[in-house]
Amino acid sequence: MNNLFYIILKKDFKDNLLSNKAWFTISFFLLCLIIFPLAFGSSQYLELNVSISAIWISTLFANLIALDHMYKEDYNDGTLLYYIVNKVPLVIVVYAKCLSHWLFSGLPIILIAPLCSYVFSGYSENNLNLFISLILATPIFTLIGSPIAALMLGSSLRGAALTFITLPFYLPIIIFGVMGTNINNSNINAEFYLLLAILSIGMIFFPMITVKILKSIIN
Amino acid sequence: MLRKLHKYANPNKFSLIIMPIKNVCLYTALPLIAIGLIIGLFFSPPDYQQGETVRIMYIHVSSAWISLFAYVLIFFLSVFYLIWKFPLFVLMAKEIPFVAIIFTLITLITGSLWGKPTWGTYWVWDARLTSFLILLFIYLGLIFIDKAFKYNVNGDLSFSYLSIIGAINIPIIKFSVDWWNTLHQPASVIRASGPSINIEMLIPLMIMSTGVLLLFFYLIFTNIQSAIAEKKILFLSSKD
Amino acid sequence: MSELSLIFEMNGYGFFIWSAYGVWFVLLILLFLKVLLRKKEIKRKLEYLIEKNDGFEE
Amino acid sequence: MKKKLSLTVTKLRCKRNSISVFKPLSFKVSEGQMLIIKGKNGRGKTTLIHCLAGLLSYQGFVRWKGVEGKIGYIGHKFGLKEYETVYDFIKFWKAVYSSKVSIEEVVEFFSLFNVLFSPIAFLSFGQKKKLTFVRLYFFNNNVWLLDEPFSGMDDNNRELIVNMIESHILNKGMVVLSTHEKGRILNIKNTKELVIE
Repeated sequence: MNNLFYIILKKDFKDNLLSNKAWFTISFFLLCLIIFPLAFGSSQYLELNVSISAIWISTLFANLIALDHMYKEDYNDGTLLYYIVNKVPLVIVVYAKCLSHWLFSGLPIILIAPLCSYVFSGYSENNLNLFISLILATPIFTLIGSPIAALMLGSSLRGAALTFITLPFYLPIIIFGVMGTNINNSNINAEFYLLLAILSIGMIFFPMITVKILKSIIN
Repeated sequence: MLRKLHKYANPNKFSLIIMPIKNVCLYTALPLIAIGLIIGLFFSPPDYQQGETVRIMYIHVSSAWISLFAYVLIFFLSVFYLIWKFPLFVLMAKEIPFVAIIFTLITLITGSLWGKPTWGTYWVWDARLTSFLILLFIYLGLIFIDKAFKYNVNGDLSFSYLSIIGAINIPIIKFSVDWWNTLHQPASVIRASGPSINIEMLIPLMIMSTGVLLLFFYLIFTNIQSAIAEKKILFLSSKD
Repeated sequence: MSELSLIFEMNGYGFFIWSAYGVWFVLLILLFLKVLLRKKEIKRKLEYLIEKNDGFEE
Repeated sequence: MKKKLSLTVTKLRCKRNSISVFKPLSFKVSEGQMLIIKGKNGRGKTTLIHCLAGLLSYQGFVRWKGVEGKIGYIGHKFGLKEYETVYDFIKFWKAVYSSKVSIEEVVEFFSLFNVLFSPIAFLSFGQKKKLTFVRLYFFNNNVWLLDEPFSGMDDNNRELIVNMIESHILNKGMVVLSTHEKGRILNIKNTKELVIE
C-alpha cells in the first residue's frame, strides 16, 4: 500500500520534471506578480495590502492554470484505464497525484511568497501570517480542484470550462486567506482554525469524491 | 414504432402526469402573486425601523428562498440520479439552473436596491451577499457544464457530481448571518423559535412566496416537458 | 391626485421600491417568454418530424 | 481446492447514449479456452470487452469464477508517456504489480535491446503496441481481455503475441479477444467464435 503510493508519487514527480510542467506554475506565478507593479504605474502605490492581494491573486491563477493537466495526460493516454481494470487502488493514485500537484504548484509559491511580499512592499511584519495562511490554503486549492478537474475530463472545451467552474469554489478560501494575512485583524486565529478545519475535512472528502468521479467517467 | 420508443415511455408518462399539475400551478400562481402585490404595496404597514422600504422584502425574500430551494432540489435530484441511474432525474435537474439563476439575479438586484436606503450603500462584501453571489456563479457553472458536455455520455454524471460539490455553499448561505457579524439582518421568519416578524407583514410575504413558488414550478415543469420533447426530436431525427 | 403621488413617492423611497418591483417584473416576464418560446419552437419541430415519419403515434 | 476458471454471460445488454449497442448476448467460456469476438466496426466489440472488464454498467449477468488476481487488459489506448524511456516504463509497471519477473527476462522476451533507453516518442506504432503486452507478461493473472491486439503489428511481433497467447491458454488461462479480421486468425485449439451482428 505504502509502497504503491511512493511508486506512483515518484512516477508523477518524474513526469512533471520530464514534461517541463514543473517550472511552468512557478514561472506563471512570478509573471503574474510582475503585472501588478506595471498595472499600478509606479511602485510607490504598492503598499501593504496591494502586495498581499497581488500574491493571493497570482497564487489563485497559478493554481487554476496548473489544474488542467492534473489527470489529463493519464486520461488521454489510457493510464487511468489500466489502473482501473487492473484494480490498482485509485485512492492511492488520487492522493499521490494531489501531493505531487501540490509539490509543484503549492510548495514553491509558499517558499517564495514572503520574499516577494518583502520585495514589493518593504514590509515584513505580516510575512509569518502570509506563510501560515498559504501553507493552509494551497493544499485546499489542490484538493478542491481535483474532483472538478476529474469531472471535466470528457469535455472538449476543458481548459476554459475548468477555470470558470473552479473559480467560485476558490473564492471562500481566498477570502479567509486574505483576512488571515491582514495584520490589523485582531481575531486572526479564527481564520486559521477555519482554514485548518476546511483542510482536514477536505483531505478526506475531496479525494473520495474524485475516486468516485474517475471510476464512473472513465469508460 | 411504439416499441422502439419504449425507453422514453416513462418520461412520456411523466410528461402527461405533470401537464394538469402545471396548469393548476399557473392558474393559482397568478392570482396569488397579484393579491400579494396589492397587499404588499398598498395595504401592509411600513416597518417602524425601515419605513416604506420594507415593501421590497416581499419580492426580495421570496426570490431568495426560491433560489436556495432550487439548489436543494437540484442536489436531491442529482443524488437520486447517482443512486438509481434513472435518467429522468438528471433531465429534471438540468432544467432548474436557468430558471433559478433569474431568481438569484432578482434577489441580488432587489437586495442592493433595498440596501442603498437602509445601509447607505448598494453593495458590501459581507458573508451573506458574497455567498449569494457565489451561488450565482455556481448556477452559471452548472449551465456551462451542461453546455460543455452537450453530446457527451458523461455530461449527466459531471453535472450531478458538480451540483453535489456545489451544495457546500448552501449551509454557508443559510447560516452566514448567524455565524458572522454582518450588515445583513439575521433570519426573522424561518428559525427555531418561530417567526419574529409582524403578522401583517408575514401574511403578504407568505402569499407572495407561495405564488412565486408555484410560478417557479410551472416554469420548471414546462421546461422539463420541452426537454423530454427535445430528446424525442433527437431520437427521431437520428434514425435516418 | 395628491394621494396617488403620495403612493408613488413612498416617503421619498419611491425610486428604490418601484425600481425593485420593476426589475422583478421585467426579469420574470423575460423568463416567462423564454420558457414559452422554447416550448413553442419544440412543439413545431416535433409536429414536423411526426408528420414526416407518419405512422408514428405516441 | 481452486475453483475452475469460467465466464458465464447471460442476456448481456449495454446502452451508450440510451441506445442499445448490441442484441442480448449469452455465451460461456471456460478454462483453457479462447473466445474470438468478431464483427464489423461499430458493432460493439469494444463495448463488450469494457462490459466484461467492469468499466461500463450493463443489464444482464456477467459471472466470473476462479479469477486469480487482476484481469489483464489491452485496449486501444496504450497508457504510454511520450517522454518516458522504455526502461522506465517497464520498471514502473513491474513496481506497480510488484512482479517477480525480472526486467532482463522481459527485455529478452520482447527483444527490446535496441530501444531500451530511447524515449517512447521515438517508437513506431507497432513497437508501442508491443510494449503494452509487457503489462500482461508481468503479472500471473489467468484472464486476458484483448481488444484488437493484432492491428498495426508486423509478422514477427504477431508471432510473438500468438505464442504468448498460446502458452497462456496451455497454462489454463482464458483469453477473450476481439478482431475485425475475417477468416481464421490463429491456429489454436479450443477456440470459440462469437459474431456480433
